[in-house]
Amino acid sequence: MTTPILEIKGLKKRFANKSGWLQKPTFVHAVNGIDLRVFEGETVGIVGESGCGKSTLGRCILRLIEPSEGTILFEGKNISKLDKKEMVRVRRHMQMVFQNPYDTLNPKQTIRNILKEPLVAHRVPQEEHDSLLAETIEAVGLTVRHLSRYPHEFSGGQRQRIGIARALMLRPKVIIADEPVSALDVSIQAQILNLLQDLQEQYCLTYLFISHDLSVVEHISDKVAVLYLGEMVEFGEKEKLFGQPLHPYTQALLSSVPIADPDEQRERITLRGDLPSPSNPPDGCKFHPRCHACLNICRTEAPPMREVEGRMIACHLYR
Amino acid sequence: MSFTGKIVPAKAASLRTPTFARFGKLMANRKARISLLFIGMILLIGIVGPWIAPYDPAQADYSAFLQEPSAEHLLGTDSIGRDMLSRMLYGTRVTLTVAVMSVGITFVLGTAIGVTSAYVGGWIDNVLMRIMDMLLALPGIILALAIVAVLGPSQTNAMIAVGISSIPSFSRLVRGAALSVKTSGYVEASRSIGSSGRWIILFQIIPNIMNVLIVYTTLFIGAAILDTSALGFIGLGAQPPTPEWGTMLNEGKEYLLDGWWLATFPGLAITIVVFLVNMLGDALRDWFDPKAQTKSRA
Amino acid sequence: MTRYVMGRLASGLLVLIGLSLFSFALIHVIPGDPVRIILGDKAPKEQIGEMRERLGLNKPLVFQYVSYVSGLARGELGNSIKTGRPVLVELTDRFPATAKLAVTGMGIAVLLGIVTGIIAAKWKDTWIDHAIASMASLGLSLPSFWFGLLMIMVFAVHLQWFPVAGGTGLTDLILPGLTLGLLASTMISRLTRSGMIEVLNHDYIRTARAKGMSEPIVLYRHAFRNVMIPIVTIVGLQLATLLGGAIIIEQVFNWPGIGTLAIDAIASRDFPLIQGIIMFMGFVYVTVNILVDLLYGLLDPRIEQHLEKAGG
Amino acid sequence: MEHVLDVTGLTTQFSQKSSTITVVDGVTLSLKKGEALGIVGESGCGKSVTSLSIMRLLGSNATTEGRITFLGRELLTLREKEMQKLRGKEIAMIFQEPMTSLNPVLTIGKQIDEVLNKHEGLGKDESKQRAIQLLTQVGIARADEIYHEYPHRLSGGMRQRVMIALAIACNPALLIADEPTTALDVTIQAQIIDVLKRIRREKDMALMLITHDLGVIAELCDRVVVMYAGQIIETADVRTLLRVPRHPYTAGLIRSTPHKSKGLKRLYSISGTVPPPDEYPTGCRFAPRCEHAMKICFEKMPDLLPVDERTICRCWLYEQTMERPVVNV
Amino acid sequence: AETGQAEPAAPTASKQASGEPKEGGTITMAMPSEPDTLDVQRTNMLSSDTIAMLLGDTLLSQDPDTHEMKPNLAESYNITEDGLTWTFTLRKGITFHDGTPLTAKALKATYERALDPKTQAKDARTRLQPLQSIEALDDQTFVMHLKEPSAPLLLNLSNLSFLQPLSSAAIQKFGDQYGRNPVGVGPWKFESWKPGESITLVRNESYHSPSPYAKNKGPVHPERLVIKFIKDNQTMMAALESGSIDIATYVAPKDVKKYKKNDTYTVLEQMRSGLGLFVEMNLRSKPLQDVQVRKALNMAINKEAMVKAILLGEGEVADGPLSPNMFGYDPAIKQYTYHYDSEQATQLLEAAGWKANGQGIVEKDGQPLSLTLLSSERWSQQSQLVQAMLKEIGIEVKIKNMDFGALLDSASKGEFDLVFMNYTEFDPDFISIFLHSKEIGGMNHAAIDNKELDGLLDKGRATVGKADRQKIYEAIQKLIVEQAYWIPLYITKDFQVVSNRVQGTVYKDVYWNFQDSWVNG
Ligand SMILES: Nc1ncnc2c1ncn2[C@@H]1O[C@H](COP(=O)(O)OP(=O)(O)OP(=O)(O)O)[C@@H](O)[C@H]1O
Ligand SMILES: Nc1ncnc2c1ncn2[C@@H]1O[C@H](COP(=O)(O)OP(=O)(O)OP(=O)(O)O)[C@@H](O)[C@H]1O
Ligand SMILES: [Mg+2]
Ligand SMILES: [Mg+2]
Repeated sequence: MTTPILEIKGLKKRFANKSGWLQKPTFVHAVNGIDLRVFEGETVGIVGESGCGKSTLGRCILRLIEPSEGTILFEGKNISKLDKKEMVRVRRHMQMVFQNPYDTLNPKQTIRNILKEPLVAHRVPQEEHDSLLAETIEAVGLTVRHLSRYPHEFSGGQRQRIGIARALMLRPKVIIADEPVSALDVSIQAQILNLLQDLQEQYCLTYLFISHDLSVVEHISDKVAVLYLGEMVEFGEKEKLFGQPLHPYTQALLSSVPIADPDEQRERITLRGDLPSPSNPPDGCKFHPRCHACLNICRTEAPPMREVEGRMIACHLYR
Repeated sequence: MSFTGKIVPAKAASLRTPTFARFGKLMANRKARISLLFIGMILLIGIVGPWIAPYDPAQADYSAFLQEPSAEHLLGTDSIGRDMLSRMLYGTRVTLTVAVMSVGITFVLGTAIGVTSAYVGGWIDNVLMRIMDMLLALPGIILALAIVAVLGPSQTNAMIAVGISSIPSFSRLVRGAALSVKTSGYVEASRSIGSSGRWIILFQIIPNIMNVLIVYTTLFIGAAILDTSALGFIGLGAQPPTPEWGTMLNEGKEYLLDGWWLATFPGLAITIVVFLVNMLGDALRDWFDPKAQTKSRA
Repeated sequence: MTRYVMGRLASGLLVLIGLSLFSFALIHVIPGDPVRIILGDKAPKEQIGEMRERLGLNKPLVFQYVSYVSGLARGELGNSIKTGRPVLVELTDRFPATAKLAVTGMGIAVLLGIVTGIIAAKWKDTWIDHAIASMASLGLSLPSFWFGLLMIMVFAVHLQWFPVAGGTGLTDLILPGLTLGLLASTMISRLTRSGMIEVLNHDYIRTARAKGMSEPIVLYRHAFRNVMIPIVTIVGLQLATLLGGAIIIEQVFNWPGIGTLAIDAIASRDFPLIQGIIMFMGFVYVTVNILVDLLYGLLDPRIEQHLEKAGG
Repeated sequence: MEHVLDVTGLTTQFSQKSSTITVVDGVTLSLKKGEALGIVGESGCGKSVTSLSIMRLLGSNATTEGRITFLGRELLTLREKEMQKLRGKEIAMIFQEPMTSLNPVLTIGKQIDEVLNKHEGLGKDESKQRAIQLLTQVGIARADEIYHEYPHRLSGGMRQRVMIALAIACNPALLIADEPTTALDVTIQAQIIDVLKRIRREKDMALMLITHDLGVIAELCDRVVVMYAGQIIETADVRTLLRVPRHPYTAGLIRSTPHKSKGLKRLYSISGTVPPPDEYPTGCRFAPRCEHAMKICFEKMPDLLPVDERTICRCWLYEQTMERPVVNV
Repeated sequence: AETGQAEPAAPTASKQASGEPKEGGTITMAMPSEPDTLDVQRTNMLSSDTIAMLLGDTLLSQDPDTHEMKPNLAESYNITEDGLTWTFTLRKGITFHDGTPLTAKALKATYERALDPKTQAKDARTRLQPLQSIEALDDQTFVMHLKEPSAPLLLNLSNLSFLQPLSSAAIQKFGDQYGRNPVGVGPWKFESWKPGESITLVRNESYHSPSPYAKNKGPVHPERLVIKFIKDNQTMMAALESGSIDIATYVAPKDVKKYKKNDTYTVLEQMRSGLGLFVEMNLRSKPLQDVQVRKALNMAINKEAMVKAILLGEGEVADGPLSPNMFGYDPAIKQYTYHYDSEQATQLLEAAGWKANGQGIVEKDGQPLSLTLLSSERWSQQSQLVQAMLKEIGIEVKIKNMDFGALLDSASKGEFDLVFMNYTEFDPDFISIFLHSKEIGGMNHAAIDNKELDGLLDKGRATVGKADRQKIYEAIQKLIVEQAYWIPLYITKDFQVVSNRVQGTVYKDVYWNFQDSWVNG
């Protein structure tokens, strides 16, 4: 088997919530022991409800925030202990696209300067800049004319294209896209999803695609990981996972999505209650208070990750 | 089918930079127009004052003490017979210089402290802010008094005192603004790219808090004029015979009962200038108001 | 909560320690010999040396600081050089006057500021808003001492409605209180206005209206309570400063408070008194700020969040 | 059946510093008793403004024209005092942002009591009882505890339930819900949809549901209005609309949801973006993005006309023929 | 005349003292500064001095007309031929406010306390320096043994409240707090002190020992005397006009004019003893070591103009180091002092090698003559005038303003060229503090080191005989003017404005006498 381009082992991130400097901090386990392997050219979707740690996972991989525990291997090399300088070199190959297209472009800079920033940061020779700029801006469906404008002159969809172009400037291998279409209208969302797929082919990209929208993830991903309260509950090939979800949470999640067809109504599994607070998670399986198939053991013991029917799953139902 | 979206014919397409574009809008603001016009006039007086002054502002006329405003001395004479109008005209330059220089001190140090504190964070932030807290605990005028007591009263020292004493509040405001920029998406994006801290401070943070800086600086100029004159009022500002308005007001307060014009003109002048500067600050604030910028749909 | 209070107290203490260092350093760089001021211009040389010895001014600085701080810890601020009385007594003698003035001034300011602020917000962009805004801007632009002098000239000298710099009685309080109140109200008025305008744009105001609530209820019950927090902050800050002595206004009105004491102390190089005043001002500031923080809790149920912000 | 709400030619404009923009342009719609009407459209097309116009909750820089008849009363000419009596009692509204729609400094109980007190004249104890009952009705466990809580202690889903409890407190004849589930997670969204469904069944009230999620519409609504750039472009019952969308925009919208493109490598996408209100083109406002655009589309605005007995549509494609167009979904 | 006074300092009284005195009422007066303490031995403030005199009394009194020392609290006194043993007999039946009797023992205790270093006595201690020992022979008889004869001390026993008898019982009782609970023998009893605001005195009902010049031999007529502290003179004037106070003290000359014309006020006017302002010239400063330059500076100042501008004519030009109303003043000084003559000043400068350069500044060896004038906020007008006047003879003056404490400090260290100074004093001996070489590093700021002068000053102090002493001080004045050590500028007058609500008030030196006062309405 080939080595995964990106491998995550036992990744944990704790946030200390401190309200005063004498106070004992409370900890939020935003990411709590996640293992993940991503192979070159794949699109791995990460889904889960708000606050389950999707963004934290993405940021930890790029070490925009320092993980508390665990290792991250990029092309087989451990990058979780690299110093700042070396990390900068790694970032050349891993880039990020953010959710909010209105907030991620500096309003005071022209598009040209925004797109040039990665080139400057990574000391790409000056003479290559223009050709790179032109090629990339056109690849995302804009033209060189747009380079001299400012972000506020663009619509949300166009800004997201610029954000994607920025991530592409260094021709990275991996792109971590944190909810890149969530802020967009349906018709624009479709444009961006198509663009991402085209670019993947063109530049041979590997995507880590974070979203809370199941249908979007289903559309774009090869593999899907479902997170719940900082832990992975199910991970597998898209077809299998969507076709026959095994984990009760995945099942509930899938059945909750409203379908735009009055005749295609299904039996819905409505979950009880709200997502528990991540600073005070329940014992045992974290999902058990809301689970419709809860066993006694679930209350006390956290289920380990197992391989079941060609996918990874953490649930006592499948022993 | 290509994924090319039709480019929205951007409204602002004809405008080269947003700053230019919005300068027009600034001038559309009545407050801005009025305040800029009058401030311009006052600056002009500050520049040409010495040439249009009818008398030497330091020249005492032993035969014309404490004369009411008259045709000869439009604003009267002071207690040792100096022409008030001339002193007021010269004073414009002095007062404005003192105010602008002291705010300059505040601006440079306050911005440095505020931005560093916000961007670096951690214990440096903690230490800097505790020091600012400590200085904030003293009324600015006491701080200024203390500084003047150490350095001795003079125009320069008043300037330094006023400048330093407003650093704590200025740097806190700057820090607040810088913090909100620091958590913005584009700073995170910049970090994700691998840009250096210096780059981020210079090209991401500073340009985006510039509007806040400009507004605060303007408002602090108003406050600086008041503070300087307050120092002058308790005799610790610019020293006679320098015709600084606060110092003149201080001299004038000795003659409140029988030389009303001595305190009235400097008092009025200070009020008017501060009023105009604050008005400009307000107008700038309106102009920079984030709501006036592209609506963010976070 | 108690932890939070402890934290605030600790950081308050830090500020005070910082201030003690600051004030100590300060008086040692201020030029001027206190001994000469104590003994006056008639004192011969030997007496000066003798006095200096007695005040411990010959000892090394570190020694002086340590003895100063250990005194502080025991609640001793030393004796005023000028009057020979304990600094603490000097302060407690003057504090009532300062407190009276500060509370009166802030009372007037809060009342006036909030009422005009709400009116201006309610009738935003009408002539009444503009009128209030102009008054407020004018108030912010007036040199406070000049304004005080004008008040004296008009109301005490010409109209003779109020006494001038008489004492600290009720009638004596009116002019300085009014001056202070009018000046301080401008800030509160502006803050109330902008706060109200902002809050009135909030979603929950729309909810209240959608529930069919009448306009006064929307304004007072739903909007104003939410504006209280920034107002309390600014009022607290101003009060803290004023309780430490409204220096300029006290000076103008010859008000026997901490402010005039401070100026006298600096002018007469009364070092222990200067230190005492600085410590006192810091103490008042820290205390009022902690109280204000606690007040947030009453005003805003989201206390945890606010405390976090304030403590951070 | 009796009409609860009749809106005719509703036009809303905002006056800005130098210009006025027309954000809602001649919207006509009606709601029968007990009916659920969905309004869909992309961001900025005027959905919220339409609903706020009906409630007369827009700021002073808005002018509203047209007729809004609610249970026989003409809302636009009603005095403000009368309108206040109506709001919350006969027309209630839920907003998109549950996190910010409740007053942070008042307890949940207080905020519900207020309505009951104002419209039903209930005293303290009675209203408390009713409030707890209402909270239980919308599926809040431990309602008597929640009654004393402040909003910040509640999750988004809980808050939205409270908002619903508030809205149905006086058994309104019409409930307007402006994107009630958009800000919520899918699992919570499903819960809220269930509550809304149940409430509607129990109270028999008319529902006007604004959303951009066709799935939610399909679950909750009987009829749908599609808006584009301030105008209604298509109206039909929900099944017809989702099955046989007539307007190219509606069809595009449906086709571009990933669900509909299941199995396809590429999604269908409508090119371009919605123009802002001050740049609406002359002619059909969708024409610049339309695959089927003809010359006339750029010149003249089509009318909103019936295409068949079930669908009303604003499109030149149907001007001559009443035939079914060939628009595949 | 033995006193040599050009203008006798007769007490001035409210001129309209007509009608019958009324009992009761409150007099409210304002003073510009608040006493530090009313323990007379631990203060040197003028305000303390003034108030303390209302609470107590002196051993001797000086006849306002003849300047003769007369008994007061002392029934009689005797000084031995060698001037070293002074014997006083106290009046009988005088008691302190706390009821304890005034005895020789009490007086002995009072002076011993002042001399005890632990007391940290200030001015009182300085004044009592000539004392060797004190003896109480019996209840009424009291002997002072002196180290050397001292003329100033005798005068001080008559004109300084700091040397008044104090109640030992009260000092014991109040300890450190005595300064806030003073007890004396005077016509007024201390009642209360509101810090920063006022001090209130009530009349001493058992008072029966006024000075022989008073008509009223019993307790004072008014019930109460309130002394308020108002620093700012404009505020004080406003308070007077609004009726908040009856008496405004130390009214500035510029303000006094209109009250002189106003019938509802009485202005009490008195020339101050000592110099209102003079300039010391630092002999450490090279150019000023040249007496010609010092003379030139003396001639460059137009003192008349200064009196006119600053005092609005309400003061006198000073010719020498002593004011005309002081003992020892030499009337002949008018002849030999320097008069304003800028031409001669310029010539003197030229003679000394200072020639005007292009910018109108004089220079020598390429060095322009630029002097730093140490001044204080209160002399801002004066300093600007001096600056302007010296500019006319080509001397550039840089004003360095500091507050008075800092000014004294810098002056002692000699960090100046010119410094403003003033003094208020009755005995001419005082000037030795500025001039005697042993005070270099102290108040002899200018570092004047002149053996002849030192000798004269020492002799002046020890000489008790009036005529001899007068000669010595005439010689001193001559020497100082010759050497042009100082630029005497002017002598001030003190003005007190009294509202006619208060009648019969007397003010002399720095003391108020309300013995014959009463409050109208
Ligand atoms: N900087 C931080 N400090 C403290 N807690 C944090 C921080 N960032 C995230 N968290 C907490 O960590 C948890 C996971 O957050 P994260 O942003 O990763 O969730 P998410 O899955 O991306 O949610 P969403 O869908 O809302 O973006 C949340 O409970 C959040 O409150
Ligand atoms: N108070 C206002 N002043 C000026 N323009 C406004 C105002 N409120 C809304 N608009 C404009 O009216 C248009 C329609 O807004 P509306 O809120 O109705 O859109 P929407 O369909 O509800 O969109 P979304 O899905 O984003 O909620 C937008 O272009 C918006 O900018
Ligand atoms: Mg996220
Ligand atoms: Mg909306």
